[in-house]
Amino acid sequence: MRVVVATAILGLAPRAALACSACALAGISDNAAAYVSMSLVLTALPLGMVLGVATWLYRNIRRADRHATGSISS
Amino acid sequence: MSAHDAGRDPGFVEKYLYSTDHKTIGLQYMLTGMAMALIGAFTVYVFRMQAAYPGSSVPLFGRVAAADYNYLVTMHGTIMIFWVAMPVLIGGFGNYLIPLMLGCDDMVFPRVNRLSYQIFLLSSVVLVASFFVPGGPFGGAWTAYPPLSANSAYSLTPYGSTLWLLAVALEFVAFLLGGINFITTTMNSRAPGMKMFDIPIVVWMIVLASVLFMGSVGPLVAGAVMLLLDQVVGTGFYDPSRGGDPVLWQHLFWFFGHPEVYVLLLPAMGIVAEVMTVFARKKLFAYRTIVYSAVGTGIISFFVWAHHQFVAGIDPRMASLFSVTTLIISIPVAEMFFVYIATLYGGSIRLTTPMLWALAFVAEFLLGGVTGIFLGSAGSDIYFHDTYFIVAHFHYTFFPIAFIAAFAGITFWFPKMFGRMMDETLGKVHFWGTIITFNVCFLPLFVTGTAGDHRRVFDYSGFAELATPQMQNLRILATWALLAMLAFQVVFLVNFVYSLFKGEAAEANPWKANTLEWLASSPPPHGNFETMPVVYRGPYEYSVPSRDDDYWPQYEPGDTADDGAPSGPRSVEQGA
Amino acid sequence: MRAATGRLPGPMDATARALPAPRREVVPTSVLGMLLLVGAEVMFFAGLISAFTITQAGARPGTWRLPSEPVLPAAATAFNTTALLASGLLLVRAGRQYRREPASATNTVLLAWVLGAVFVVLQGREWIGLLGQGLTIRSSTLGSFFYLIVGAHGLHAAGALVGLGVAWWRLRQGTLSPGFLLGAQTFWYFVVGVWPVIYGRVYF
Amino acid sequence: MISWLLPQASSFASTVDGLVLLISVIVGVWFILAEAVLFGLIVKFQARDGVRGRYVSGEEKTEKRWVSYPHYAVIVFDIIIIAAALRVWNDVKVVAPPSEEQVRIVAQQWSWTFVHAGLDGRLDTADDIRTVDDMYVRRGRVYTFELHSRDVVHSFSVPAFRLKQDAVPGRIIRGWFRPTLEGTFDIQCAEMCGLGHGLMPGRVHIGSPTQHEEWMRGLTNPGATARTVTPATPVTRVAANDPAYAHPGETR
Repeated sequence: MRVVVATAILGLAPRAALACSACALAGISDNAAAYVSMSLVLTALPLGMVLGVATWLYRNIRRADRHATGSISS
Repeated sequence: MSAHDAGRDPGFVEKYLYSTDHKTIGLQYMLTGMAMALIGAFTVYVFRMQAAYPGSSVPLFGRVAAADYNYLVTMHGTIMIFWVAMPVLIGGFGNYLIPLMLGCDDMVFPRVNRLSYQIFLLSSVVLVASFFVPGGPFGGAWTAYPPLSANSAYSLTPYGSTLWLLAVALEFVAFLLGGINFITTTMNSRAPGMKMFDIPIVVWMIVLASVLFMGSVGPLVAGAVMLLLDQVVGTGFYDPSRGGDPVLWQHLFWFFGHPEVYVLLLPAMGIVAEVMTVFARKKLFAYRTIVYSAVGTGIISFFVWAHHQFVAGIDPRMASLFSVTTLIISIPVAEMFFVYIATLYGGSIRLTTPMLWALAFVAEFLLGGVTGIFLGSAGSDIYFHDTYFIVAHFHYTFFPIAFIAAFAGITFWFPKMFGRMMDETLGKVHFWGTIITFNVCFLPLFVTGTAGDHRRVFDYSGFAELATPQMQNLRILATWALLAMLAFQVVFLVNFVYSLFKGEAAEANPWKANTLEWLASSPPPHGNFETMPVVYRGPYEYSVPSRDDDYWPQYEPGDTADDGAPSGPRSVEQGA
Repeated sequence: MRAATGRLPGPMDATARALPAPRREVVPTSVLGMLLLVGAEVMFFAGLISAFTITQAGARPGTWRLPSEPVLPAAATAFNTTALLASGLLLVRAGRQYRREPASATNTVLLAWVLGAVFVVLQGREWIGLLGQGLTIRSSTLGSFFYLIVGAHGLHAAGALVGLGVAWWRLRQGTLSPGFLLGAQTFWYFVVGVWPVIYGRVYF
Repeated sequence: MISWLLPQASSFASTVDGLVLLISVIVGVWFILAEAVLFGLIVKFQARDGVRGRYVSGEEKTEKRWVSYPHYAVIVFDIIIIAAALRVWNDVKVVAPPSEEQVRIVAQQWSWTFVHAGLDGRLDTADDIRTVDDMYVRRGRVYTFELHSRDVVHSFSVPAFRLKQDAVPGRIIRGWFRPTLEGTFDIQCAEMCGLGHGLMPGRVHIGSPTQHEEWMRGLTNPGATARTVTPATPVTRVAANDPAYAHPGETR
């Protein structure tokens, strides 16, 4: 319940954020938005790339394994 | 032995200094790391003496000035993380073990591998050189927050900070090249028959650590280049008066800095898994769960970095979010430790020196892990941030990682590396001496940290709350324990050198272990195996009921499980 | 049984160096190695771009670009960009030709190299012009970021051109290994692919 | 637990301490349990002649539950800790009570300058009182502070308040506290800020309403304001302590 309330406060009352350095200077809310969006990009990018390479590898490894067993049975 | 090398004896330089052999490179990494550890140990000796006896002359160093203290703590952190933990765990064990455990002759890019070590060596030289430049070495903490690190008018170390940054950047390049090799080799050079889930856990862990490293290091290198330009060219990337943003560096640094913790933790966990299964004569409990937990840890580790910045002036709403992700990462890590403890159940445990180290890793890291909860919770981090509580916390994680797990690995693979056994008595003296003094050293720091003792402080006399005799006694206790701990490392060095020349000769598989490196002779020749091994089963088939031996090497022909249809050990498991 | 004969002949076996170990290449080694390097490089540029975006958003009025400084020549650079993209497309074509008949790719690789070189040279000329107009690496935050990001990309392009040039030379000599070409291609695609992002972010 | 070692001098000190206590209890129990199981297993399953290890793969559901149940428990306790931690964070750093007094804190290498609002309660007026390294506050009032830095990153830390906030050059960072205990407490710089980092102590003096008023008046009169022009004490101490400071850049 407290989490819900806390989240609600955080979401609904951003102006109450006091120790928020990023909000303190005039016109700097762009800066906060840039921080958040760039954090998302930086976090998602490596995970996406790793996922891509991992999927590619996984497919090839499976194909290699299947190929290997197939050639034996033949 | 590859074709062009056959029948030719390489000279000393080619064999030891300019080799492309993964084993030589691994040992080079490990020995360089151990040499750097001596410098790291000397720095901690000096600044702990100053903390315990402020103002007195430290033997072998002299009086410690404020600038000395700052560079000593900075260098201690930098060296121990980047020049000891990284080369020993990743460069050393990674290079040495991966091709052997996969059953191939070498890395896929041997020359890139050699280049990796050469760059690493260069970075070490640059770092050591920074001790001798005018102004002294960099003293702005291993996190190097600008503007302090960006402007020599603030740091007063015009050359030291540049050399420090250069050394760190070079070091990253070295491990980047190494990581490419590790991952590619593991994917493309496995012995025939070795499927993804037949790979020993330690190889999995080093590969996952390399993936984490390569995914996170880019932004820090970008930030380091910007910082370097600020220092050398005079740009204003981090200078607020010229439109720069000092907090930016903190983001770029910790975006790498937190995954880095897991880059080091995972290989250590892998080493411990190998040692534990061998000396408990047990199959690793829930192999796949460990791999999946490690992957999960890696993924979540990209979402937690800002917990280092709760009080650094970031948006407090963002801090709440990172507090949640930080606590979530405790879930996969706790899972791994539960699995390790469960592995002991029903075992036949032999408390050899490597096993003692491996068990001590689990026991000690647990305390480091649970104290992390205090720091990941944003509410309590307000108080604990930058106190000795944090120092004690991360020494309870990093000391097990960089030293306890490394000692487990070195004592375990020493027979393979050098063909001789290490002395058990000296090993146990070293173990107990180190573990007891380690705890006596860092438990008091939890107390002083909780009482408000903040980090990197050269002299407490100005702080009425911290300059009390009780606090000073705790500091003195920690310092004496540290001195004793350092003294016990001499036992290890003596054991290492003695065993290298006079130890009992080791057979190929002295521990009766399953993985492929024990098939090669001790030490393995260039090219590793006389006949290339073929893999028939997973790496942890210990105490299989249907067999006389309580181990069943991966390379030993036998009931081969065909695809999909479990046979041999797997049918036993279903019957149980 | 299965395992003993389980070696999968990789596509590169014909020309790869003689390997005593039975290796199972599930993917071409050079491509995987290069992809991992490229992944780290992408993160490097992502770090630079994110630093650029954050600093631009946070800069107080007047500190980002000084009024005395020139506006970045986005239109002129569009031509350079086209040359680079065309070079990338040509290299795709070269790869296809190489798979059919190696020797037939020689001229396409050369053309791709020339277009890449045109890009690097034109970027260099652009720098000289901007420096003359007062935009230097120290003059403003924009200048610092411009020279850093575009310079870092230029260095990568120059390095990739060396690799591509070696590939072309070896192709002409008939000593090119498919692995080398694949590696050089992968890196060049990265250089080409990251540029539109930089161009879109930095120049506008 | 912290209160055994350090007084609770602000309104949120007990909140932070309560959170620390809660976490200590939860992780303490976990830690002791885990160590007990670990050592229990080590002792119980020592190698004995003729007794072989058991073959347990850990892949079966019935085996896995020995790991899964504690694991679910970890998740539950994580949620409890997260809820408590966010509540405290919210109270201290996100939402502030209405401001009653103001103070500006300026950090620099290596001293603190405090600009008190003075008798009129507003900053940037003629009766502002500037002090170096000593902050004077009144018990029971809600103070909002503005944190500035002149050069590098510093961190304003008052352990007795359980308050810590970095000062970042180029930014103004705001926060609040309400002193609840009279006395003098330490102010630390908790972020590495260069040569004199360890020599940057300040003090916060919390007085009763009458004491505080006396301070204010005493500091406002001409004799006392001279204090603002004395050089920051830590700098002189650093200079005395360290030859490198006197000649920056010179080889030691």
